[in-house]
Amino acid sequence: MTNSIAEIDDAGTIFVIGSNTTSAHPVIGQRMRRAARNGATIIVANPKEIDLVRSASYFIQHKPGSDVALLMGMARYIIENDLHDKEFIAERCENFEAFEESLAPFTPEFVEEITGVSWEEIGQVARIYATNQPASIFYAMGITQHTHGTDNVMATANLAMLTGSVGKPSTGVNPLRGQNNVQGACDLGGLPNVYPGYQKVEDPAMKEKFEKAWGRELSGKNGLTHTEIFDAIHDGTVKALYMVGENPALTEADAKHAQKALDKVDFLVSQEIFLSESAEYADVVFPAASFAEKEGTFTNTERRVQRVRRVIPPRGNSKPDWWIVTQIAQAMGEKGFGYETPDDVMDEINAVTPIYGGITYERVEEIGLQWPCPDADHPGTKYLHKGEFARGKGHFVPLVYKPSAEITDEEYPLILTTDRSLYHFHSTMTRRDYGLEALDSEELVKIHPTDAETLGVESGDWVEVSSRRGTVKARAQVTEICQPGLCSMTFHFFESPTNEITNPALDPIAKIPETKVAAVRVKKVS
Amino acid sequence: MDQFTFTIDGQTITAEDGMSIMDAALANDIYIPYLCHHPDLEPVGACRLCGVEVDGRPMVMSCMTPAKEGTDVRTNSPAIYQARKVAMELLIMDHDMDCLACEAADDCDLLKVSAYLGIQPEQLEGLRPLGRQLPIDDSNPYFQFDPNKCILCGICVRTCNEIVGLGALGYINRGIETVVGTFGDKGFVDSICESCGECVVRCPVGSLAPKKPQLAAREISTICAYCGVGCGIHFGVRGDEIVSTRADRESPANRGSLCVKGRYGFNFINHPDRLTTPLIKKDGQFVESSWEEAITLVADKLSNYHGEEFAALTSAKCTNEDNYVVQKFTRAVMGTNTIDHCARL
Amino acid sequence: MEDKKRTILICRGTGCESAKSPQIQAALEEKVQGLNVEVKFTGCHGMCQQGPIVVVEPEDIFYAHVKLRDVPKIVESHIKNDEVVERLVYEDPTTKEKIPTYHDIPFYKRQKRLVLRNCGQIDPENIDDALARDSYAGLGEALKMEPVEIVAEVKKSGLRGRGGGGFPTGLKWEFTQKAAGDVKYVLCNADEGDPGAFMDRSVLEGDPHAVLEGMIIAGFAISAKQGYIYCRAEYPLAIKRLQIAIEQAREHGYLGKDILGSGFDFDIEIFHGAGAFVCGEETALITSIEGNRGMPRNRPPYPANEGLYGKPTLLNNVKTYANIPLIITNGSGWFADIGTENSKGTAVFALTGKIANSGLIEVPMGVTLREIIYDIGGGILDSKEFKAVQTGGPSGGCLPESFLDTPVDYDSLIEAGSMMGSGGMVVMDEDTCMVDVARYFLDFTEKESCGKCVPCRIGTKQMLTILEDIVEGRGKPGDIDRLEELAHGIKIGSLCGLGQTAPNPVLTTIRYFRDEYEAHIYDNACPAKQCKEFISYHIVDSCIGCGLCRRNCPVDAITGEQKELHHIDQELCIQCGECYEVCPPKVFSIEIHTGEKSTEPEPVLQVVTG
Amino acid sequence: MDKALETIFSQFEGKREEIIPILQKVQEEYTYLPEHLMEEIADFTHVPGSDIYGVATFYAQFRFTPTGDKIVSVCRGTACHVRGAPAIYEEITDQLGLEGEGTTEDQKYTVETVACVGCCALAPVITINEEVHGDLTKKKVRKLLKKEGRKNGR
Repeated sequence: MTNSIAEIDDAGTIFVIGSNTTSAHPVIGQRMRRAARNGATIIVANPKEIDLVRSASYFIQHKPGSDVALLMGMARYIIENDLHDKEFIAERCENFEAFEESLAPFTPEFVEEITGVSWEEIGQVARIYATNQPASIFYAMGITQHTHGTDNVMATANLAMLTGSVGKPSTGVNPLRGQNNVQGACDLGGLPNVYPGYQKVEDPAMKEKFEKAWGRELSGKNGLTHTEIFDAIHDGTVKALYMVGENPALTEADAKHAQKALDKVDFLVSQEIFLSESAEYADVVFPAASFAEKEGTFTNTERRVQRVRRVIPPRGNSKPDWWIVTQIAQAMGEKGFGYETPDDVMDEINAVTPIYGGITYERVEEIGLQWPCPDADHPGTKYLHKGEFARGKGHFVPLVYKPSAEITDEEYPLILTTDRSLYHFHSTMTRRDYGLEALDSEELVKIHPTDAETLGVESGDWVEVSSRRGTVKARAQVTEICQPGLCSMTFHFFESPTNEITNPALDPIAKIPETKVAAVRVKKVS
Repeated sequence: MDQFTFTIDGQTITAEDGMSIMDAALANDIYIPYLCHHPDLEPVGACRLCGVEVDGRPMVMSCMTPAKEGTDVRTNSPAIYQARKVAMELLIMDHDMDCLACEAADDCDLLKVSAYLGIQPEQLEGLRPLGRQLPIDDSNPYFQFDPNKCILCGICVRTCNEIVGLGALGYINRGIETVVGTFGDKGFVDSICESCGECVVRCPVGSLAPKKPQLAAREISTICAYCGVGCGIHFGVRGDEIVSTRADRESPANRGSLCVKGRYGFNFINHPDRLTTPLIKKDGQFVESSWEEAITLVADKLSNYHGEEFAALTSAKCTNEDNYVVQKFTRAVMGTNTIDHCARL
Repeated sequence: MEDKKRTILICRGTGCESAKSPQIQAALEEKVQGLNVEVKFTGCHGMCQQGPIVVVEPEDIFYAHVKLRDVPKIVESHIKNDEVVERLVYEDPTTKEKIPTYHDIPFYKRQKRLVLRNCGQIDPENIDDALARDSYAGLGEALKMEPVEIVAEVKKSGLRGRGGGGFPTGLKWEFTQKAAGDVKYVLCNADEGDPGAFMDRSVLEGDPHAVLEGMIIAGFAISAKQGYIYCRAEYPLAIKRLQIAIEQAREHGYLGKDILGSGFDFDIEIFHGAGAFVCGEETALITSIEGNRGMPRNRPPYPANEGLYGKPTLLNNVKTYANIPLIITNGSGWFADIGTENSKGTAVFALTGKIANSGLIEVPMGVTLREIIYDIGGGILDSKEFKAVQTGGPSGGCLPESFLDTPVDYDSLIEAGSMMGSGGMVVMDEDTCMVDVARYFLDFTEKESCGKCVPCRIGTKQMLTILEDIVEGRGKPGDIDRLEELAHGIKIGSLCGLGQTAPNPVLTTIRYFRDEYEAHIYDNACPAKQCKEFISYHIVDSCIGCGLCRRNCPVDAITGEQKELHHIDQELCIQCGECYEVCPPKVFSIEIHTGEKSTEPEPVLQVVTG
Repeated sequence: MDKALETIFSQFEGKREEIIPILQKVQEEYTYLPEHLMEEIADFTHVPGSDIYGVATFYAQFRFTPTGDKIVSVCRGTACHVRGAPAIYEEITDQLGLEGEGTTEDQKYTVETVACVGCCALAPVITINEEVHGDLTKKKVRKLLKKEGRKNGR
């Protein structure tokens, strides 16, 4: 997030696109609803009528995969009606002219056609977003999990810069990060192209810096991404896979493909708290301590590094993940893995990661610190791009509309999209809580009444949902939450492994699979 | 913020602009009895217990009345005592007083106020018990709602509106028939209730109460491990087990709020399926092993792979320190940048 | 005399309409075709018991109980031949004297009709009729005044709120006028919920323009642009006539933009109450208009500063507004001359209960209860003994005979433990059980309590339960003290007027009729012979053995041969009173006894084991 | 959405203060407030369903089950009470075979009590579908119901 969670309270407009906030980020969802009660205007853009719509003043139910058209349409309306922040654009941004030119194809007719939303409605929300300041954008996987996910993100950034809604309190472009520490995993180099602190592996200077720090020669070549790893197993490049708490057999798009890879790889190690679907394939499984059984830090979606503490001793003989890897490294005769406590690890992080430079256990004892925090005296950063963008000038990106990789046809006439239940988080933990399981115990295929009627399906009926990649079975829930032509499933239930049918087609830049749009057919089964 | 002084029961106290008489009293450790007041919520002045005398004017609701410079506030007078006593006696006669079996017994505001007023059992003689036999809603796996213990302070209703912003709860009917309930008076799980438990936490009596006893021996603070909001949680521990949760009010991420997963979904930690010892697959079957054996095995095996042959998936569930170590291992030991995690899923 | 232009006025208040006055009007209209007669209908005359009422002018002849079949007679004899139809003229229920002319009827003679000035005189659905009697003249004058002058006039008049509380109206206007804010509202409380009261309904049905005019003047005085009338949905006729009046007032430029060329804009909407007595309380009424459960709010802030939608709001009762045009037209001095030192003007009462002349009356403040009950009301029905008079509805109290000479004004009634209220006055006779009356009122307030605050919600229920126990034979020593203690706690503790006054009926009945409570608790007796638990029916020697009671007894408790003395089996009798009702009046052989049942020790606490 | 409901909504903007008028119109149309319609009203006004339900259950006017063909409202005003309304109420429920307020099994009558219809001079009073009947005795009630019954084909 460019801005902080607390800034939601003072927002004039909260534009939520591609995020089912009250299910996936419930406490932020609460905060938005509370802001709405206190006068903020919520705009929801989502192909589904999510719960947050109840608190929203405006609801845009656009077609799945039409986000770029919607956002570019809004941008066009804003410029045509002279609602853009010309001063901000002139002083702080670049490439506006090229961007403006790229709006030409996004005529009202074209946008209406692609999004299925009237120009009048789009204009209405565009006007609110542009004028009812401060305005902030929130998005999540509904924006990113597309073959044009990067374009979607750029489109939100364009919109924010266009109205000067960035670099100020209660504005910004705020991706809501999914996992508790997905931010930290990215920050600390859990990515194939960057060292900790987003220092590029292909930058020789960085390579040199880390070679010096770690005392080893390093590869200067980007590694493979998540999805590419499984392809590389299939083509024989990758022979050994080390998994820390991941469950690709259930959560990877086109999960069958991943399962086969796990089966094929020479040597598979898993560190897990439960014997997950993926761990079943492993040669060695290490029992990991859960979050409540170890010390460390998490970094939340607002870049706040917070202290995690050992509440209870590890169950049985389980151990913290850092300890296990450290032991292996030591057994392999490596130096530089002499950590005795996570605090030791943090010391090293401080030394090599500028954005974490001043974040010590001592300083995050109470309420944490938001990076960038380069040194021990820096107070942390509430919101980014204040006064100047991190890269200097805000760069407008001209965009074109690209359809989703899979479109419906006679054989697969419906679009399947995925979402999350409030009561589950992925699968391994929540499915093993008696209460969460009681509150939500099975997959439900949400489908619009008109489609249900055509298919002769009623709520509670068993249906088969098939895509070009496979078939899953689940019960149907007939609901107007979905728009006609759209059905929706979660992916929490191994009994109905939704990701066996989702589309693994990738965004060319971010390499994110298009789990939000797959062409499917639904059939009632007895 | 401007400060000023006024007196409560003759004692001069300092207050800040915008404080109610009640806020100022509580901030100065002066107790005024109340049941419907909650510091997080808008005051409603419904329980009528916090009435005070201001400059001789009786029954001014201290929860709703701004403190004013130079005023003389009395928290007790015969008329006020009489009003409070009657209100309290009425509440007791309308309440299921099965205190020993009540979840809230250790922290019940009804008992607290009753003790403050010195209500004695013989005082209640002659009053008619009005207790109703309304069905208990135990549809939610984590908590139950017993309307027979409800005192209609409205804290739950206001919490669901003002804190959660949801409005799953409201008042149904009128007068003595009034009950707290969901749309159509259905069970909690059949309503839009999100089971976040914010109302349960704030219920001053045992009406909305967790199903499992929650008294902890000590508390330790940490961060929730579910989504990216990163809510601060105080876990209550008894022996080696987590028995309760409490939201961190100081945490900027959640400011005292939690969702259903964060508040209640910690039972996986003690689940019998937890892996407790290293496993090595032999002949297609997992066999328990010692740490030493497993570590040695993996170290040996991994020595055979280098560079492109190795890949690591780290975890967005693990700590920063875990992730740092895993990526360092991948890059420095295994000689490859092929490390990723589910950031994109 | 043939050419003499006559007007026939047919009352079409709710009471008379229920007795088919619209059909009578239609029949009259048909019959008088070609004659020099105008037939028109009016609102309520206030003597609904006598309805349908037909008045012929200019002779001022008052026909009562007119039936459809009487129409030809009236036309033939009165209109065509100048002969008053003796049979139909009003007959005094006490003296049985025939009184043909309207203004000689004692019921009206003693009254001073200001608020009710046009009720029964004008066609409420025709603004021209109202204009002919100077409606909107006050508005015309007010618009020439400065708003502060208007408020000063209202203040000087001494008018106090007619909703019951008696707060000085001028002061309320001044507060609202002075309150900061661009947007202000004028509200009219027409949620007349007091059981046994219909003053507001009659004014709204009979002279809606008076209320509108008062509201418009108020709007001008406090700089409001919008008014709302909160009228209970149980008054469909009042709502209909108000709606018509509003539309006609708009057409005539008394409502809407630039009223009478003054540049002042004001409009009025009707809000239909949905059936909650508590919405008569000002803050509850406001929350109700805002679309909420009608639960009162704590005051302060008062509506004058923070009312509807948080804006300064002036809220007055129907009758308060109806007084305003008169004050403006005739001056505050004229108004202040009427009534007593601290209660100016008139009081409107719905005089009902065990009274000979039920109806709507208006008297100058300060007349005594005795004058109202005996001189206007004609005394107690069926020559029974007077026992009590109840004013102020569920918030008021019951006053015994010793208070009959109390002057009717705000302060005297409060002093006596009752209150003016909005105008219900219910007369009770010897057959009324005062404990049951207290129980009745508590039953009402308990059902109408909004449930927000503890003392009112649970307190009314607790008191009601004790009262029910007393009237049903489960009273216990100490109950009276307990009731008094509860009553005081509830009075001081409750949030709004409903709870603060709910114990009044109990307190006054205990204060003035304590012996009746004691008789129930200690002697197993109901002195009024009303409470079933304490009475038994007996057949006395005068029985002629007609068998009527035997045949009507629902439980076959009566035995006896034809023409012989009958007998009631007390074991079987359920005290339904059917025998008492059917026994021919001249025989009158059924007696009711009370206090004869043996006192059984009551099991206070039962411990069940096993 | 229901056509009739759509017509009702078309007369409003969906503001909070319109809730009571909307509920009144809906009840006028459907004789009571079906649950699914209250949900629609909640969506229309952007007010939580529990709030709509709370408002509806607060006011005596609103019903949650369909009414009989005739609604008999017995006035429980003071004047009516002291002039025998309880006996009238008992007679009516007895005659219609009801335990108290409610609707007869054949759906012909709904009996309810009202606070005061404001016809105190005619006490005791009942209304049958808004038509006022005053000065009642038990006997008159029996006659009245017989007459209504004939009209009703009962």
